[in-house]
Formats: sequence, C-alpha cells, structure tokens
Amino acid sequence: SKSELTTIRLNEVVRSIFYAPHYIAISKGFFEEEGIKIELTTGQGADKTMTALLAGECDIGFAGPEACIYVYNQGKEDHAVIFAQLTKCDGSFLVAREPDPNFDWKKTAGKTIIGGRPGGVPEMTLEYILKKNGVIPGKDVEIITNLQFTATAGAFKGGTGDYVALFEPTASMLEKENAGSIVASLGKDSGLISYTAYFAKKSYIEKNPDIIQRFTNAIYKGQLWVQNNKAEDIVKEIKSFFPDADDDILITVINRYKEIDAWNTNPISIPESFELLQDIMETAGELDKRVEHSKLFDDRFAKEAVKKIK
Amino acid sequence: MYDDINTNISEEYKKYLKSHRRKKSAIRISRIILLIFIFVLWEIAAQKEWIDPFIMSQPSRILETLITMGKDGSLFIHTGVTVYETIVGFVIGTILGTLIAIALWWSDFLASVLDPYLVVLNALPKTALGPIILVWIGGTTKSIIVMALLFSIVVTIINVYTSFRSCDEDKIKLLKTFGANKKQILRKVVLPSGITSIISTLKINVGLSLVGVIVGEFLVSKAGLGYLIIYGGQVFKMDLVMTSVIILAIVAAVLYLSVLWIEKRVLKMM
Amino acid sequence: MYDDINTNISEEYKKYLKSHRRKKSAIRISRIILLIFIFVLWEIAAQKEWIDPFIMSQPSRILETLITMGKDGSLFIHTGVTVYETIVGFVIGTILGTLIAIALWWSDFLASVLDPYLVVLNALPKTALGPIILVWIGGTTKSIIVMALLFSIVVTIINVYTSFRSCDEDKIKLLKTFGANKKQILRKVVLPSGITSIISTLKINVGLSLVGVIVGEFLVSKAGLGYLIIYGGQVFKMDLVMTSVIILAIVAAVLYLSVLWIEKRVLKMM
Amino acid sequence: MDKVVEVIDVSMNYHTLEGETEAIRKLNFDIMNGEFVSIVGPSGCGKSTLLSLISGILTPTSGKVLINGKKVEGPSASVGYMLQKDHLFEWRNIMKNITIGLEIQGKLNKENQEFVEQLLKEYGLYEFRNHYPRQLSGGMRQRVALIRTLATKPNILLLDEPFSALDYQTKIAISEEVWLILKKEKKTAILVTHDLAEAISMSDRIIVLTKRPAEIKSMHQINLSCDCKTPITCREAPEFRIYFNKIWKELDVHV
Amino acid sequence: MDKVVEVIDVSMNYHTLEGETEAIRKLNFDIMNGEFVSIVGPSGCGKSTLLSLISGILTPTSGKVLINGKKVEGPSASVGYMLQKDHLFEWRNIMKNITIGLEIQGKLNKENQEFVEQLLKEYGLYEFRNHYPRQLSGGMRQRVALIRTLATKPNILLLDEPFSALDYQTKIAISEEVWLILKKEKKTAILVTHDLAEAISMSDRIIVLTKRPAEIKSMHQINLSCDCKTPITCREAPEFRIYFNKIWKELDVHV
Ligand SMILES: Nc1ncnc2c1ncn2[C@@H]1O[C@H](COP(=O)(O)OP(=O)(O)OP(=O)(O)O)[C@@H](O)[C@H]1O
Ligand SMILES: Nc1ncnc2c1ncn2[C@@H]1O[C@H](COP(=O)(O)OP(=O)(O)OP(=O)(O)O)[C@@H](O)[C@H]1O
Ligand SMILES: [Mg+2]
Ligand SMILES: [Mg+2]
Repeated sequence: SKSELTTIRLNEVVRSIFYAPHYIAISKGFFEEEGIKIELTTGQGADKTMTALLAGECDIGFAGPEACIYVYNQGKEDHAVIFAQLTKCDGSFLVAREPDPNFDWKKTAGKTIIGGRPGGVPEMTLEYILKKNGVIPGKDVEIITNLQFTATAGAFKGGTGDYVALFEPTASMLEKENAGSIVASLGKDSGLISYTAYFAKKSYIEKNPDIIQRFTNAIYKGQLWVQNNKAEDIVKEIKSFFPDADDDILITVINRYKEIDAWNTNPISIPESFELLQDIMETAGELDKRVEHSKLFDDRFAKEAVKKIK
Repeated sequence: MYDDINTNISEEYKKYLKSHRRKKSAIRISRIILLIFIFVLWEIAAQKEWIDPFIMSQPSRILETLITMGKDGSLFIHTGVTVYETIVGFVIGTILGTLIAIALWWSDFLASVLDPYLVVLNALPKTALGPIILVWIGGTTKSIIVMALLFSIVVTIINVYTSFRSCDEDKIKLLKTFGANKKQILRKVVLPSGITSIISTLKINVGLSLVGVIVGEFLVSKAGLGYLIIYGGQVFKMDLVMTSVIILAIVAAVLYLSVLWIEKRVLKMM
Repeated sequence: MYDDINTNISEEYKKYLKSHRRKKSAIRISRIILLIFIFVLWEIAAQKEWIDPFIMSQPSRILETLITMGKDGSLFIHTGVTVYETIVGFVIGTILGTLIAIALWWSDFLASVLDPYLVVLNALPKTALGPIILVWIGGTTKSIIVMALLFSIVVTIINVYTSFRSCDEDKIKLLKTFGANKKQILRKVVLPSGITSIISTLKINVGLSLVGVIVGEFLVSKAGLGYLIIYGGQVFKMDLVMTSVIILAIVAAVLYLSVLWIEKRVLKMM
Repeated sequence: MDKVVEVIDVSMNYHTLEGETEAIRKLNFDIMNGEFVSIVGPSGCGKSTLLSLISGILTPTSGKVLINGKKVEGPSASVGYMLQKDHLFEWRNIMKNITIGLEIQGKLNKENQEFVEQLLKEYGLYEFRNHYPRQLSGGMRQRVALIRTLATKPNILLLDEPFSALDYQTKIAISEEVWLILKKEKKTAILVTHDLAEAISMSDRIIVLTKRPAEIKSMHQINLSCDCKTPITCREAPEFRIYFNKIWKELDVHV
Repeated sequence: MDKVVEVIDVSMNYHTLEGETEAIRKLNFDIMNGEFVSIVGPSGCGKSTLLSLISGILTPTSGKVLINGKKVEGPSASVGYMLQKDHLFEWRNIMKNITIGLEIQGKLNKENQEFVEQLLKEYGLYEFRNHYPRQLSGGMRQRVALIRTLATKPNILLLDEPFSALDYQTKIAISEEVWLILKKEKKTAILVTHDLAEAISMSDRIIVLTKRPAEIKSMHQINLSCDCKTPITCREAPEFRIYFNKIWKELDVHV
C-alpha cells in the first residue's frame, strides 16, 4: 500500500525532455514498484540543486557531475557521490539560420555564436569543440556569453548572431518556426561526456544503501523502457510533465535524442566520459585539479541493478 | 451636512453634472480604447510579422492559453498559490515588522544601535539574497514566504517606527500630565495614532511581498505564476510567459486595490 | 542664533554633554560589537561545522576572496560596472519620470486616462518583466539600464505627480492673482515646490534602480555584481556569491547615503 | 469720491459632485476711492469667494463686478490680493519673492525694480533683500507679502485675513503698520477679517454678511472720536465698544 | 487664602547638543487658593516650561515647586493641564476621550463615571458623548478638552494658550464659558496667553515675564470696576484700556 512507500525528495536541475527516462520512471510507477514515492522539485540550476542537497533539503540531486567536482575540490568532507548516470553527452544543438547539410565547425570562423553563461558546462563544451576544430573562441569566432539561457533563442530570433547553441525543445521549436535549422549536435561532436547524473551525500549513501539501490533500480527500468518504446508512446507517458508543449515537438526531440544516442542504456557511469568532462573544464580554465573517477562515482548500485533487472 | 446643499437643482448645476458625466465617460472610454488599441496593434503587428509573435507572443495566442489554462484549472491553481503565499508573507511581515518597530520605539538605545543595519538591509537589493535564503530555509514553500517577508519587513519596520516616532509630542505630553507610564503611552496613543501609517504601509508591503513571492518562485517552486514565467522561458513558450505576466499584473492590481479598500474602510471607522 | 546660547558652560551642561558622549560611544561600540559578533559567530559556526561553510561560506574565506579580487582589480571593475549602470538608469529614470509627471499635471484628462495603467504598472513585480525586456532589447548593457529604468520610473512618475498635485493651492492662487498662465504656474511654483519631493524620491529610486540593475545582470551581463553572484553560483563558489552580496550591501548603502547627502545639501540651499 | 468697485447683483454657486453650494446671493455694494472697507461674517459665509470674484480669479454665476467702471473678466494689474498666509516662496530670496508679480506680468524693468527697492527701503526691509523667507520673523514676512502685492502698483487691495496667522502681539503691531502704509500709498482696501476689534479700528466702513448664502446683513460707517486716527489709538475711542457690541450681536456667534 | 502653588527659586536650563538654553532663572511667586492668574511674556520666554515645571512633567534644574506645601516630584492628580490644542484622540469617542485620564490613573469607577456624565450634562455635551471628535466644532472640542481635564478632579488648572487655536469669535465666547466653569467649580487657575485683552478680562492677577531667561518683570493685581464680573463685561470697564496699555508697553513688542 502507499503508506509504506519511502518518500524521497528529488531535486532536478531543470525540467527537460532530455531527462525523459526519469519522468518515465515516475509516470510508469517504477519508483512505486520499488517502494519509493518521489517528491520532485526543480532547482533551476545545478548550483541550486547541489545546495539543496548539501543543506539537506533534498535526498537525491539530479544535475551535472561538475557540481560534484566543484564541491569535492573545495575539500568538502561529506561531498556528493554519483550513483547513477542518466545522460552521456551534451544535449544541446547548434542552430544556424539556414539549413546546412555540409556543416563543418570550421565554417563558424569569422561568425558569431550565442553560447551559454560562462562557468556552465554547455558553454565549455561549445568552446571545447570549437578549439578541437581549430577555431579559437574570441579570436576566430565571437561567442556571446552574457545571455541567460532562457533568452538566447529569443535573441537569435531577434537577429543576434549567426549561430546559437540551444537546448531542446527550443532548438526544435526554432526549426518548426523556420527561424533556424539544426546543423550540429554538440553531444555528438564532443564525444561522450558525463552529463546528468543522480547523486546523494556520501553519508546518505552509507546510511541508506537500500534506498539508493531501489532508486537506481527504478531509474534503470525507466532507461530500459525508453530504449524499447517509440517516441510517440514516450510522449504519451511524460506529457503530464510538459503540459504546455506540443506533442509533435516532443516527439521530434525524443527522436533526435535517440538518434544521437544521448541516453545511457544503464545507470553505470562511463569513466572516459568523466575524463572528457574534466578535459573540457580544464581547457576552459574552470578546473583547479582533476578528480579521480573512483572518488566521485559509486557504481555498486548501478551494477547491481543491471544484474538484477532484465 | 445635508442642509448645506441646495436641493432644488438649478439649471446650471444640471449642466455642470452633465458636463461632469460626459467628461467621466470620455475618460472611461479613452481608457478602454487605449487598452483595445494596444492589444489590437499588438495583434496586427504580430500577424503582419512586424514583430515576431514567437518572441513577443500575441493577444490571440494569449487568449488561447488563458482559455486552455482556465479549462484545465491550472490558471486558478497557479494564481491561487501565488496569492496565498503573498498574503501569508504579507500578514506575517506586517505583524512581525510592527512588533519589531514597537521594540525599537521602546528602546532608543536598541534603535540607535540597529539603525545602520536597517539602512543597509533596506538598501540591499533583496533579490540578491534569494539564493542564500534558499540555502538557509530550503526549497520549500516556507522559503518563498520567507522571501516575501524579507522583501516587506524592513520597509515595515522603518515606516512603522517612523510613524511611532512622529507621534504628536503634545499628545504624549497630555498623557504624561495624567501620570501615564511608557506602556500606557504606547497603548493609548502611539499605537492607535500609528494605525493609519501602519495601514498605509500595507499598500506598499503587499506589492513588495508579491515581488518576494515571484522572486522566490523563480528560484524554487512547483507552482505559482513565477514558476510559470520561468518554466515558460525554459521551454521557450513566450505565450505562457506573457499570459502569466498579464495575470500577474491583474493579481498585483487586485491585491493593491484590496488593501486600498481596506485602508479606506479602517480610516473611515476611526 | 548664537546669542541664544549660553557660552559659559555650566557644570550641569558639562555633565549633560559627558553623559551624551558616553551614550553615543556606547551606541557606537555596541554597533561594532554586534558586527564583530555576527562575523565571529559565523566564523566559529563554520569552523565547528555547525553550519556548512560550503553553502554559507565563512568570513575568513570571504576576506580571502575580497583580497584576491582587490589585487587583480576585478573587485573594482565589477563594482564599477554595477554602480555605473545604476547611476545611468537612475538619472534617466528620474528625468524621464519627472517629464511624464509634468505631462500628467498638465493634462488632467491624460492623468485620469492613464491612472489605472499606472496602478497596474506600479503594482506589477517588475522582476517578471526581466525575461521579456531581455528579448525586446537584446543582450546588451542597454537592457540592464532599461531594467533599472523600469524599476524606478513608475514610482518616480507617481511620486512626482502626487507632489505636483499637492502643491499648495493658495500658492497657485497667489500667482493667479497676478494673472499667471499655466506654464508660468508650472515654472514658478509647481516645479520648484516639487523639487523637495523629487529629491526625496531619489532616495527610493536609487535603491530601485540598483535592484533593476541586479536583476538585469542576473539575466544578461559579462560584468557587475549581479553577474558575479550568478557566476559564483554556476561554478559553485559560495564565497564569491557571499562576497558579492556583501559588496552589494555596501554599494547599496553608499548609494543611498550619497543621495541622502545630496538631498540635505539641496534642501539647505533652498 | 468715485466708485472704484461696484458689485452688482453678484451671485456665486459652487458646483461639486456632492451638490450645489450657494455661496453668495445677489450681493450689491460699492467701494469708494481710497476707502478702507472691512467685511465680517460667520465662518464659511462666502467672504473669500467675494474677494476672489472682485479680483477676477472667479467668475460670478450671475451679476457682475465693475472696477473703475469696467467689467472684471480676469485678474487685472489694478487689483492686488493678499492672502491669509504670506505664501512666500522658500526657494526665492526676498527680492525675488517681491518681484514675482512683475515677472509674471512681464513688467520686470528697471523702473519697477527701482520702485520695489524704494518700497523695501521705506519699510525697513532693504537689508534683508537677499535673505530667504525662513530667516525672517512672522511679522516681517507679512510685510514682505504686502510689498509683493504693492509691487505691481494695484490701486485696490484685497486683504483676506492677512493677520490671522500672526500671534496676538505681532498682529496688533503689524496691522497698525500695514494700515499706515495703505493710507500713505492712498490705496483702496477691502479687508476680510474675523477679528471685530481689528475691523473697527482699521476701517472707514464695515459690511456685515449673513451666513451662507452671503447677503448683506448691515453696513456700519465707522466714526470714532479720537485725536490721531490710527488703529491702536482708535481702540481707545469711547465709541469703539459700542460698535463692537452692536456688530457682535449681529454676528450672533454660537459655540 | 492659602498658598496652593509656591514657586521657589526655580531655574530651568534645557540641554541640547547645540548648547545650553537658560529658559527660566530663579523665579519666585505664589498662587493663592481660587485665584485666577495669567502669565504673559514674549514668545519663547519660557511660559510653557514654567507650566510643565508646576505640573511635574519637568523637574527644575534648581529650586522647587510646592503644591499645597508638598514638593512636586512628578505629575499628580491634583494638577490638571490643558494644552493649546485640544488633542482629542480621533479614534475615541467623546466619552472615552474624557475618561482617558481616569483610565490612566486607574480610577475609572462608577462614581467617577457618574461625575463625568454630570459634567457632560452640565456643559451641554451629554448628547454628544458617543460622537467622535471630528463631528464637533472647534469650540465644543475645546470644551471637551476642559472636561477631560476636570474629570480627574484637579484643584489647580494649568491652561497653556487654550484658546489660541480658535477663531476670534469662538475664542471670546468659549473663554467666557471656561471662565464661568472654573469659577463655578472653584478651581485655582494659571493661564498662559499672548492675548493681553484675554488676560486682563479673565484674571485676578497678571504676571509679566521678561524675555528668556524668564524672570518676573512685573505683577499686576487686576481690579476692574464693572457690575457683573465676567470676561466680556470686564472688557467694558474703564480701567481695562489703562491696564492694556501699561502691560503692552512692558511687553515691548517689535515686529
Ligand atoms: N472651490 C470650491 N468648491 C466648492 N465649494 C467651495 C469652494 N470654495 C469654497 N466653497 C464653499 O463655499 C462657501 C464659502 O466659502 P468661502 O471660503 O468663501 O468662505 P469664507 O467666508 O471665506 O470662510 P472662512 O471664514 O472660513 O474663511 C463654503 O461653504 C465653502 O465650503
Ligand atoms: N525640550 C526642549 N529642549 C531644548 N530647548 C527647549 C525645549 N523646550 C523649550 N525649549 C526652549 O526654551 C525656551 C522656552 O520655551 P517655552 O516653550 O517654555 O516658551 P514659551 O514662552 O512657552 O513660548 P511660546 O510663547 O512660543 O509658547 C525656548 O527658547 C525654547 O526654544
Ligand atoms: Mg475665507
Ligand atoms: Mg508655549
């Protein structure tokens, strides 16, 4: 019965279709199957989510691992430990004004790109890709970094910049409006990056291994369900989390994520993707010192889940 | 007072009343025309693509959103949440602020010591404290109400304290001639004569509380108009953002006018 | 006035002065002790881990951050940017607001028509307009200044217009007896006698402009204290956030006190 | 003596949303050149309204006011109006306060400037011409207000309780002084006051108004038998008390 | 007659940061039981200060005040103080305004309640007991203020320019009335006023103070030869004008 459910306070970084498996896990009742009731809050920023976690305002946080790195590097004893990973690459796309099937990052030289806020991983990833392609930000290409991320699409549509790096569903909506065209996926072009993951305080994991295990199980079920179902069905399930979105946009977006293989197939972390994240942060000058994968990740639960659930 | 007034309505007075009525309806009509004009211009501009309806939204879409939200009830839920939080924050802020103001009035020393702190707290953009409050209180409705409180309490303290201080010295002198002690002076003169200005702070406070709630909802919430605005921005639904802003404007105005109405009532009663 | 005062200082007066000085220094010391107490308690609480220094930061770290930022000059750049934007927004807001208030004073009809619009605009939490402004104006310093303006202009219009309206009817009557026309009444009485209240709005406006700037910097900026707060959050440096908030508090207080000082000056000159 | 002011069948109704207020009903009287007339009457009976009608700030609902035989249709330079409070502008110095009327009428030329300086010197305010109003005492301020009124060289002065804001002793002294100034400058004056003693001691004639709507209740030619006719000495005249009691009864004050 | 108030060597200095203000210097006088004494003197000379010292709100810097032979050390129920304005509380009705002193002194019992009702009836305010101050005329308000003072049954009344806020006609009428009430209730009264005529017509004795620091300039026993001694009739006495001119000169008013 419901009264026996353990209530878990989960703080997600933002509400995004990028996290579809996670909403599936909730709406398909996978958490309840595991005896968990989810109380979902949106932190509106990785810092807020991490803060909520450290302040004990939530039990589990859901955001990028960089927040955990920052905290760990500042010497926090009871830092956050990642126990399940949901996405494995950047979920943003580069949108140009006109369709360009032969897009090459070198083409951005001499142009202007609307990026994200400095210090954020999307912006760092963008700069990393540009550098990888021999286009030096600030020299060969101008990047506008002073816009809040909710405002970049508007600015682009209003005529600013030649390219804009956008999350979904904004990128697809721009395309639908014929205001731009997706020319590249930052996730595909950067390589695998640890992107969004679930974490809890070290002490919490030590004290509640059972809860963490059940939680991970539910997430894994969600991941499997997303892999095995059509975009249309996924949208039907998660519609209630996006009450104002158009179905066809949601479908487009889910297909796009499927296409670039953005979602982890299971909750187990990918160490290389974590190293790449650190590379990117290092290149951007935001990382003081690298962190060993084993210090921040605890894959026991994920491995157990994969073993148990078929 | 009624015998002051000539009840045989003269020709000129009729003319005067008529011209007054004409002027009033001219004003009313102009207001409505202006409103319609803005919306129609907006709609046309959006349809002719002079402005980008994707960015600026457009009245017809806003209306659509409004109807959808009205039908599924979310309009009332979100508005209700915001209004509820505002009123709670506002009432607590007013009471707490008044109590602190009484403490300051009671002890000149305390008031002098705290004075620079109040100046700084008053001047500080409370928006900047949002993230900190969030950390302290946590991401619950409680922290939204604390934000609302934070926005309004300093102003309340300062205004109410100022009104206590500006209580007519001679009225206090009068009570002193009867041998009144400090508590009696507070109860019999300072508080009742401060009521008017406490009530007139309410007008400002309700606005500030609403700002606090919106800022709080931006930071942490699952519902409310502030949440809708942020969420709408994230999913690039400018229609939702605009609709929420318009509802917010209406809510703000209604709250303000309600307090104005209460103020008038109370002043009349006194 | 000087002959009013007894220059042979009596014993009791000396005693009075002494006790006054003692009280004053007690106040000053208490203020400082309170300040020190807060910071020391904070430091100890952070060191003993009663509070989490990661989230709440701690005074020693803030000091460190302050020194680093002072050395590389970024402290002054960011503060300078915020102050500059605030002052520009504030000056434009005051001038524009006064001009609009004059227009409203000039035409009663206009004032009546616009009245409900002003009430709504005044009550509306301007924070909610942030995202919209950003889209309209674009991501430049201009939109930060527009935000600052937006926050202060409605209050300016309302306060200045109210002060124009409350201009002593008899003073206007006096000018009318000399046959003054409307323009002369405006120039010779309404404006000069409104100056005091225009200046006293400045005190409120400078704070509102600062709020506008901070909100603007949250949304769009490459520099400024609001930017630092957002950036600090993004890279999870609560020390930077706290330091910025403290600098902001100081900036806010300094701006407020400057306007207070200007107000005193101007009032003295008049 | 010529009639300088003729009030002919003047009525005045105020219109507000609360209703129509009949302030003045068919009033008729004349004022002769050089005459000092006081108007007394119950509070709110319409005395200030009457002065405003004469000055041309208000237009009567019916009837007309003639000044020097010409119909009044707006404020004219020949009428000066002095209000209850001095209404000096704090942001102007004394000189600039005094010349404000000339400024407005566009007559701030050398000649008038000299005339104003003349007045200032004559009435002991010349040294204060660069001071600001707040540096002056209540009595001095009231004198400045009078000079401001005289600066535009009106020949009719309307005085609406000009001394009532002053304290008792100052009031007696300043009303003496103003009276002397007006007599010296040979002005026609209409004084509204609540202070019967003041009215009797200063005027040639007193008009008593009924309560609102104002009509003329009675008129009293004041003839006091005293040596040198100035207000303070007038108070000692034996007839003073008789006039006082008679008018006092007509005013019929209830508390 | 007994001395009810004895002012002995009283000096009062105000201390502010701007400096020391010597308001009163070594003042000595007595007031007899049932006497009506007026105090006149230039503005700001220390008259209000003197009343505050007698009432016990202020403590003299040196010297002492005795009331009925006992040293004043704080406000006492035997002294009533009436201020310039009525200071009625807008949020209380007339009855509650009048009983505020009793409330504060914890003496709001049945007996006093009846006494207050008695007073209200006697002075024509009983029907207004449930009205609010704004519904009363200025004169009525001032009468309420007097009854409020009388409610605590003081036998000495201090009146600090109680009529100066009223308009001229009301002032004359209400001062007459107050005088009658005080005489009837057999109160000792000290009246501070600027209005010489008022002082002369109401008092048994007038104390003229010098300008600040207040010292006694002169004292005048008022003996008017008129039939029925009430303030209005007093003004008609032949000696009235003589007292007036004499004290006027002593006050030495400059504008
Ligand atoms: N602008 C106005 N609109 C409406 N009614 C007015 C206006 N001005 C005056 N009144 C009314 O007209 C009447 C006469 O007013 P007025 O000021 O002329 O009286 P007054 O004799 O000067 O009074 P007071 O003795 O108090 O100075 C009053 O009842 C007043 O309420
Ligand atoms: N609380 C105070 N602190 C300092 N100075 C004071 C204070 N109260 C009065 N004074 C000064 O003491 C002097 C006497 O004041 P007081 O009010 O007793 O005079 P007054 O004769 O009643 O004046 P008025 O005729 O204006 O009523 C004045 O110069 C005044 O400035
Ligand atoms: Mg009048
Ligand atoms: Mg006094």
